[in-house]
Amino acid sequence: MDLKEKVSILEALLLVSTKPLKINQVMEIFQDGDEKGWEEAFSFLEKHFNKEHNGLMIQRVAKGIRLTTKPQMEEYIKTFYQKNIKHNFSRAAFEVLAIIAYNQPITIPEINAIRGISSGGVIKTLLEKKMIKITGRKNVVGKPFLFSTTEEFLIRFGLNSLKDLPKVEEFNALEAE
Amino acid sequence: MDLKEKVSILEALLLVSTKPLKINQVMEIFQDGDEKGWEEAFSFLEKHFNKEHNGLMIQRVAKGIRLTTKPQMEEYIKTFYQKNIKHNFSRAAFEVLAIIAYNQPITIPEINAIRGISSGGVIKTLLEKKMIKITGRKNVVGKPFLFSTTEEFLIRFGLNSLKDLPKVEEFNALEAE
Amino acid sequence: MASVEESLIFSIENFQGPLDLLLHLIRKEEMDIFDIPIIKLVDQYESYIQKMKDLNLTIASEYIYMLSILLNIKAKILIKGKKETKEEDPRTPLVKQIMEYEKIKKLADELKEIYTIWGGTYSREDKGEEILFIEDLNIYQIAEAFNNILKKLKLREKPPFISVKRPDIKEMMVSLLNFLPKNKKPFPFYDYLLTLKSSLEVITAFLSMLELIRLGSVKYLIKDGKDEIYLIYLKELPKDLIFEGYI
Repeated sequence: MDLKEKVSILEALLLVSTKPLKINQVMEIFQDGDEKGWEEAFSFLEKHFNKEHNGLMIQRVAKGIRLTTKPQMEEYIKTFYQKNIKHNFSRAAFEVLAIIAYNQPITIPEINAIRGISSGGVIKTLLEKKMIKITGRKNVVGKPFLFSTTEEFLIRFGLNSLKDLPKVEEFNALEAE
Repeated sequence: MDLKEKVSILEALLLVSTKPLKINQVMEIFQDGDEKGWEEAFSFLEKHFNKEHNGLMIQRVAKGIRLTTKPQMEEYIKTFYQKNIKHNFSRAAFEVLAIIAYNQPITIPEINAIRGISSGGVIKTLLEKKMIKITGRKNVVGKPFLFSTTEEFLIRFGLNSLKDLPKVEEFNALEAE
Repeated sequence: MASVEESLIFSIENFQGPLDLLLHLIRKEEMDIFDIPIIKLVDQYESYIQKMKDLNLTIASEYIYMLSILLNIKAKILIKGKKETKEEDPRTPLVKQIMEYEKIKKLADELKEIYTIWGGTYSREDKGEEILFIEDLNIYQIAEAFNNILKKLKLREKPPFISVKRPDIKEMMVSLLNFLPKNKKPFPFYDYLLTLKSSLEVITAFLSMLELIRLGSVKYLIKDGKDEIYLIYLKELPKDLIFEGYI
């Protein structure tokens, strides 16, 4: 395995792995005992990346290296995430929306019981997106709020009424067809 | 913002983004209306990566761009993670996927008719692997679900759009008889 | 002999249905697809089905159905004889179907090849929360998401034609209380939910829990940051229990 090949392997592993890559880790996997060669590839890659790229960099950390974005890029990345979340759904938000759609009106403790984890933050997002609304309080301890889907939810998902929601049984039936 | 700066931002976003990056997404963040400039930066980055790196590449998939490892790196990545991270689809799964890809949207009874055998189990796997999704119902008796391929399908198969699917050989001989 | 049988089982199990088997026979015997010797094809198909029966293999109903179609075509051909008619060749619909299937088979092979190359390219692994793009979402994904949650809970909705009795809160309270360890160790409420069969039952269980808390029969605690609910058994239900405000 020559230097060029070692460099290629390292950059591929650096891309997929979020944890720092260590020389002894790489050596153990490829079993070629060529510590000097790998060290050379590490250095080459470090220089090459830092010379050829302005948005990315190779960083030496705790006896390993990792591929990361340059600090100056932080702000752009933050904006990118915020925009993405604002216009789209996180998986958690989508799950909660599904639970509310099929079990409305429903309280947050009940949603939490079904999901097995807390859903408070997600509820806030869904309220902001106007996909759900508060429709009352449940007559139990603590009088928790009841949530239902909105008119906008129906419009966004092309339904005339909640009766048009696909039946859950139809999904189980798919396996039998 | 000059080309160099645009390129830097793009490569940083490419590293952190889990889905293909689209020009309109980037344009929305920077609001500079410079579509031509961003397209130029996309192309520059594509050439640059493919020239300067042997383990990494820029792919144009699902109408966006994605920073990935090269196909030749698969073996090394597998060795590194010491397990197969790629999903193995069965022959039946590829058949059903081909039928859906070339005839979408299509119902299960129609798929079964082409294959001459039921495909329910395979459909379930393809849904779970997010290769296909339900996109509506057909207006016939029983209102069966219509299935189409997903963006995830395009990404996993390295296709920019459905137009890039291998061309269908036409069998006109029968009609000519 | 065993090895011949084994290889036969292997090849039969590899067929993706009757069309695949027919295609295999046509290609193996180098038959002309535009002028299939139907009698020979039917004989060969039948002998395959017979072998499957001899080996006690489960034969999918589709194979038997195809056999009836083949026998039907064979009968029509025999009646018609060699005389020229203007009627459609009885083989044509089947031939079209086989050719359509062959086309799909080729495309499936091509897709597999593409996947072999591109399915093995990776970008940085997903570390944050997955974002679903709104353009990709429709009402069926909502239904699917809810179905997956139910499946995760190992819940199965009863078929709609069986009338489902609304779960009774009082019964559920007794059952939940019996489920809790009497040694006052915190018990995850979620584990109790896993024993239930429908979302209606889950919701009833939740109400039962609240009622048990109100009556002082159980105490709840939520572990730091985890938001999982744990229940602790305190005492049996009062005998003169009166329910209010439910259902």
